[in-house]
Amino acid sequence: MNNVMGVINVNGKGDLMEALTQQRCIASVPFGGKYRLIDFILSSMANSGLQNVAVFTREKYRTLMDHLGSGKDWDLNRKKDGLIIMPPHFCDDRLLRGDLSNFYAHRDFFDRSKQETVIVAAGNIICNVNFQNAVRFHRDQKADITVFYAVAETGRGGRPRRCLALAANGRVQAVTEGEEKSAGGKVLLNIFILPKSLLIILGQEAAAAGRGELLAERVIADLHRLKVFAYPLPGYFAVIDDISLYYRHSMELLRRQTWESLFFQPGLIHTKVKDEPPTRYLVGSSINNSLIANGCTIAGSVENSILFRGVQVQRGAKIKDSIIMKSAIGAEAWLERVILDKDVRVSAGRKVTGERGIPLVVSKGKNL
Amino acid sequence: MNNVMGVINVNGKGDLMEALTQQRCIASVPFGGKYRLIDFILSSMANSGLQNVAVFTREKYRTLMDHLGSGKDWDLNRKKDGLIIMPPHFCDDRLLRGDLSNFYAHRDFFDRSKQETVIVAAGNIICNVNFQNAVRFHRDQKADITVFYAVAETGRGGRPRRCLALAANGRVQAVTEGEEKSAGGKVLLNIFILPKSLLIILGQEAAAAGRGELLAERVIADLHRLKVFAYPLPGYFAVIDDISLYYRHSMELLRRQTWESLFFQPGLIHTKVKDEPPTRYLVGSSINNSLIANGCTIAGSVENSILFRGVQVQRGAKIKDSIIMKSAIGAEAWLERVILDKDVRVSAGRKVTGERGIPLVVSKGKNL
Amino acid sequence: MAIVHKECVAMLLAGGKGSRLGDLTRELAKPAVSFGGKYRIIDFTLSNCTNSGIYPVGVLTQYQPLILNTHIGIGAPWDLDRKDGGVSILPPFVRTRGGKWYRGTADAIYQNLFFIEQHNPRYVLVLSGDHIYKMDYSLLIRYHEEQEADVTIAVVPVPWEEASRFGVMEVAEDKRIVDFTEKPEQPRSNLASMGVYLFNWDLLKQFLEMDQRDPVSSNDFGKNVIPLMLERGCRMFAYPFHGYWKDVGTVASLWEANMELLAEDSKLNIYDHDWRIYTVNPSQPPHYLAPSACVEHSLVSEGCFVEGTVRRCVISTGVHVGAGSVLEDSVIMPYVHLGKNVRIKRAIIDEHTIIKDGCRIFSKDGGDGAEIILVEEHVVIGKNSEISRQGG
Amino acid sequence: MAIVHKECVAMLLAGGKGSRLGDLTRELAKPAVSFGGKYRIIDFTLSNCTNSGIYPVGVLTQYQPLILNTHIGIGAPWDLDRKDGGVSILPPFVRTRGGKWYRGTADAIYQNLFFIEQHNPRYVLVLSGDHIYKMDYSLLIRYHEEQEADVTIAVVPVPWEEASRFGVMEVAEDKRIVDFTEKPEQPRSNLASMGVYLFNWDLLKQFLEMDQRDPVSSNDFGKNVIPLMLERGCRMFAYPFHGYWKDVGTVASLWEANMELLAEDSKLNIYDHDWRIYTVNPSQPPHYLAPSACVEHSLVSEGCFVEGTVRRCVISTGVHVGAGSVLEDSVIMPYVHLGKNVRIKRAIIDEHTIIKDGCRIFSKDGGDGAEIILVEEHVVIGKNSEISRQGG
Repeated sequence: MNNVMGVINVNGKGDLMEALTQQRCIASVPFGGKYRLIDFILSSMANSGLQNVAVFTREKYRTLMDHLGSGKDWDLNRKKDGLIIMPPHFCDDRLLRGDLSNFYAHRDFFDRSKQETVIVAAGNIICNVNFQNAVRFHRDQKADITVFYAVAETGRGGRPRRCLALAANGRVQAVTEGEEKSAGGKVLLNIFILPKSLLIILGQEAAAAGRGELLAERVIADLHRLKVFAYPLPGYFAVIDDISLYYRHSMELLRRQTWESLFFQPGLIHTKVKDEPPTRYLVGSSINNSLIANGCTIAGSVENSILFRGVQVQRGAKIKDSIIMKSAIGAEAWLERVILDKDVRVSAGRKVTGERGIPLVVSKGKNL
Repeated sequence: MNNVMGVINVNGKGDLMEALTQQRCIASVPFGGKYRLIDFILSSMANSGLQNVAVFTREKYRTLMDHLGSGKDWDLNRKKDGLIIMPPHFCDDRLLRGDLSNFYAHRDFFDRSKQETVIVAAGNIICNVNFQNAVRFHRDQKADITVFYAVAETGRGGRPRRCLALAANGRVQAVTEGEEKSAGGKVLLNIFILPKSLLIILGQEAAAAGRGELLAERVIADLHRLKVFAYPLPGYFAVIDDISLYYRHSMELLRRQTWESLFFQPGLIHTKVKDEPPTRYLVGSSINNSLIANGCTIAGSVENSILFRGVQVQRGAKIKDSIIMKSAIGAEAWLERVILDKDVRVSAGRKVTGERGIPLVVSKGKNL
Repeated sequence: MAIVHKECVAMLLAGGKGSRLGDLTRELAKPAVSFGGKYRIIDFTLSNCTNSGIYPVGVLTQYQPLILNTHIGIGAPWDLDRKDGGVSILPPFVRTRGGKWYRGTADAIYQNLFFIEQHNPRYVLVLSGDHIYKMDYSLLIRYHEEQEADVTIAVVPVPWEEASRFGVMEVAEDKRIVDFTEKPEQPRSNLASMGVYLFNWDLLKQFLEMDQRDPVSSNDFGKNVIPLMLERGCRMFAYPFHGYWKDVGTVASLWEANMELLAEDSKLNIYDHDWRIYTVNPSQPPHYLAPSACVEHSLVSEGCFVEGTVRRCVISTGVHVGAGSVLEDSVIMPYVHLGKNVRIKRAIIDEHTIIKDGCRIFSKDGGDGAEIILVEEHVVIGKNSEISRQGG
Repeated sequence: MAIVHKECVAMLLAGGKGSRLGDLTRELAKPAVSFGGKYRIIDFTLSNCTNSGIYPVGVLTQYQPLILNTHIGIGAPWDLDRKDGGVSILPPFVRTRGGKWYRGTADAIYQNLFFIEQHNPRYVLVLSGDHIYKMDYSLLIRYHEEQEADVTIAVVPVPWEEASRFGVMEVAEDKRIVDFTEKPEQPRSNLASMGVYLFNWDLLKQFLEMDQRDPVSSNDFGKNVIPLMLERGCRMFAYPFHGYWKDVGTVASLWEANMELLAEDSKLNIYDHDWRIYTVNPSQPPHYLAPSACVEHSLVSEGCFVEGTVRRCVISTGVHVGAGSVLEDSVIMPYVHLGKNVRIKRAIIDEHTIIKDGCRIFSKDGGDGAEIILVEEHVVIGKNSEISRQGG
């Protein structure tokens, strides 16, 4: 994989994430008890042996910079290549509209990089993939572009997605708007393999035409000009676009098979190191079907929930069907179907519940 | 110095630096053969024992991010605190106009930091200072703000500067526009020591009034409301605002006493590590009164010049009174009073000269 | 928060075999033994150094050092990866006239004179990597300066019946040390040395050289150097320490120290954000407690998967507890895999061991005084085995 | 550019005393000796590893390892600070049944079996930290695979008169090794072993165990293990290397290797950006050549201040050359301070030495065959001293 580089594209569509993206871009939204969304695709790239990964950002990326640091936690603090964050060159709306022209604006970076193949991926995809087989497929097929797709599970809940029609050899014949819930549908994901030279040409075209265009749109429009092949994303996947998907896919982590595969196979998911001690369960605590990170102290009861690092749950408090980031929950409080962002304080005896299927989101630093 | 943090303020006034700030902010302009301007103030802070330094940037800061990395080269890759780069929150012109409101926009960072005193400095000051005595002076005087000044040398060449009138105890009584060349004039520098709480209050006032205001302006306006003291900057100093000052102060590095003090005393100036071998002088080379970094190969003659890392000088080429960043100079070429940015190629036999006192600046990547 | 004392070099003795820990230290040195769900014993001393602002730290290794070397690296987890020398591993080495192993604690320091000299410090702080405690060494240094001492030894009161296991001091009203006896049969004081010594470097150097010239010396601080200094009239003071301190030198005390973390008001607070205990963090996900899990009064670290019942246990990183298993009053070291219907009571199960379905591990008498059973690392205990021992 | 071979573990032998280097290695191991103005000898081998994509690297130390330990750290300068183990320093250590120093090169590897085992590699690459060369080990591995070899030894042709200093091989047409003799009195080939061995790990392990059981073996690769493998019919191939390779085992050859860097068409190109030589970079400014300076046909590193004349010299980091001084055909090691009117010809001046005004250091006969004079490190040579020696 020495000849492959990675590009993670963090676009600004975080508005549907409500309070969670008030202060941060979507790629740095906390997920899964200790991670941020970007950790999954970044760890996949690093574990696949990519040694040159660029993260293209638009705005609200200070938490992302802080999270990624020198790339050390992903073993990407390399002297040659490594992890690099690409903020926008200037405050220019035209550049920001499409990713292609943004890549083109940073063409000096691509020129400097020695790798000839690029994996371009969005920053909000939850997966754990080794890209080696896909790159081999891409080369064997002599494809111009290889796109990834995921096979929708039955009854996974609906949302219109782009679906692929494939020829027997895997070449993409058509892209249609489909329903994710139609089982077996091949859902197009924002992960692409293509030659660096092609990426630059597409970027140049977009920039020359003044088009604020996305790579995905270009691929769909060029299905007949380019040889586009499709490769199935192995293992668990989720795309986090809005708060209800965020909640649903978080809850899926509480299935044993999701936990065992997503976090361990084919590689470990890395994240920024915090130095939290193990979680302490006090006398009288009661927990089941939950995912609990280090650094919590729990005296109450927790059910079907995810607790991030450093949550305090006082005696008698009850937490159910909720996602709690580093917060303090007072005695006898009752939380059901809520998402608490960091540094929330819930006073003793307080009861907060969301609607069925629609969690209540409490923004960072609030006192309830 | 555990209770002191540093703020380096990189403002966008780089337009007077011509080609050198086309692609980079002023703080990342190369200087002194292997450094960038920011290295001097940043090394001074790190060598003084500051462990928490924030660099506030506005635009064109990708080279700066690349240069600073994790802060490792300044021993500032710390788990607690360390070096942090603060890009602008949003593309908002109002915020960008003054530094005070920009600091205020990042008040969460100041709140999180445990230090109570801040040293705020501009990113374009060449100096090598240990701040410990100044902080002691600031505390002993119970000053609200301590500003730094430098005593102008006789005949150092003119440019209007703000000059201070001081009481016997060092308190600032008035600030006037003066001439730097009037020897003994106390020139106000953009380096301030003040309590963090005061910085936040001044920021809040500026933000509330919608003023795009600079800290320096506020200090001058508030001389009677606040106890402002002044402290002399020890050792060599230079403020690089435009290309002629850049050239003049570069040439000052060729004085033995400047070289011996600026780079070594009181601490070493750190910069991003490059892995260049020692410079090789071939048979027939002739060099005098020059500052030469590692990684050069020199067969020609060099006089009164500064060569950055990786310059190639072919046989018969002559370089005089010039500053050459990583470039290749062809055989028998003749350069006099020029500044070459990186990756310039000068073809064999080419003659390029600037006017007396006004160097010719050649921008990055050009072929001559 | 501490002042940066660059004038002080810390020398951390981490060469101990810890033979009383039995199988726990067959493959690693005592300071490398796992503790508290995710730490190694030496993490406490290293974290004390960084939290006190003390560096450089020289770590003296000798016995099975690979795990320790890999663990410490250049000290990044403890923020000790400093440009001007944060942490240095100091193994024994060969010089022109041949190689010498470290004979005693004082000899280990003596053989690294040149390491200390290159930092030219005012003080040398000698530490041991074998103890669990949180201590701000910068306060010790301030005390030492106030007393104008030549040597300051940190002391802690221990139960009288245990005093004979330690170096014991008699002190005057002003805390000046009057007498020091290493492991006395009839202790005349219960003030035990914590193995934390602060020396004025120029003085220590003279005494180390004197000690080397003595052919019958065993080159040990407690047995030789400290008594010699006392005899020669050095100003030696005791620094009383009142926090939690534990010498985890036996299986029982290691178990006990782990259990002491479980209390809500544990004397050893590892949750203090102003005095963090640092260690190498593995990339493990949050732990998962299944619907059938029951966890109470326990510590559980990341990467664990629990379907069974856990009471009063320390469950370290990456442990798997199968359905129907019941663990009580035990310490499960990292990456242990417990199958279904396993019962464990009052035991330490060491790293990477696999215990298959239906095994039972417990002391025969079962009571609170029962001996702690130790199952060694990297072994596989077959289905339905029983490991038990008559209680002590 | 190389492929990442995680299936290969490199073991770098860096324990050598290098006694033929005399005073240069009194305080440090031979691989730590300065070279080329800013490097240490071991930098070349470590840079080869990272440039070939080979890690983990185990560095076996024994003799005066502190400088080497500090220099290598966790390998960051060579980009070998990898999460899954980039570089590990492996000193001799004490185990349950006592401590053992490394007896020979093979014994050093044998004592670290468990380190290699934990990476479970297909190949083990044994390297020496004593040589100056640039080599892509990934090509060696590819050659080894193509030949379906058990063992591949890199070889270089040496002048016949020097062959008896090396391990010498006779090879068949297909490069299969027919005979190997360590330091033969009457060499029958001039193909010398470069000290670069690639072994299939499972095979090497067997032979190391066999070698340990032999009570008369000196546990050395060249003397014992390689001949034994040959005897037992292993498929052993020579890998001919055609680049620059130098064993800098003597003062004369160390001087020579430095001088060979000066030529415009030097065979050892340290300016190749695709094969950089990495080292620890000190924070020194560009060097300053004063108006009175005259520098020609020389290498000058950062932090130097030159007022005098320098011809055919390697001037290392931080050297000061006073006015009126003339240096010719010499190697000046880091941080040497030369006063005014000093004359030096055909000498090596070791680190941190101070040579005061008016000193003269030269060989009596002065000619090109004159012996190289070595002035040791950290000494002060008083004003107007003369150090000379009758030429050889």
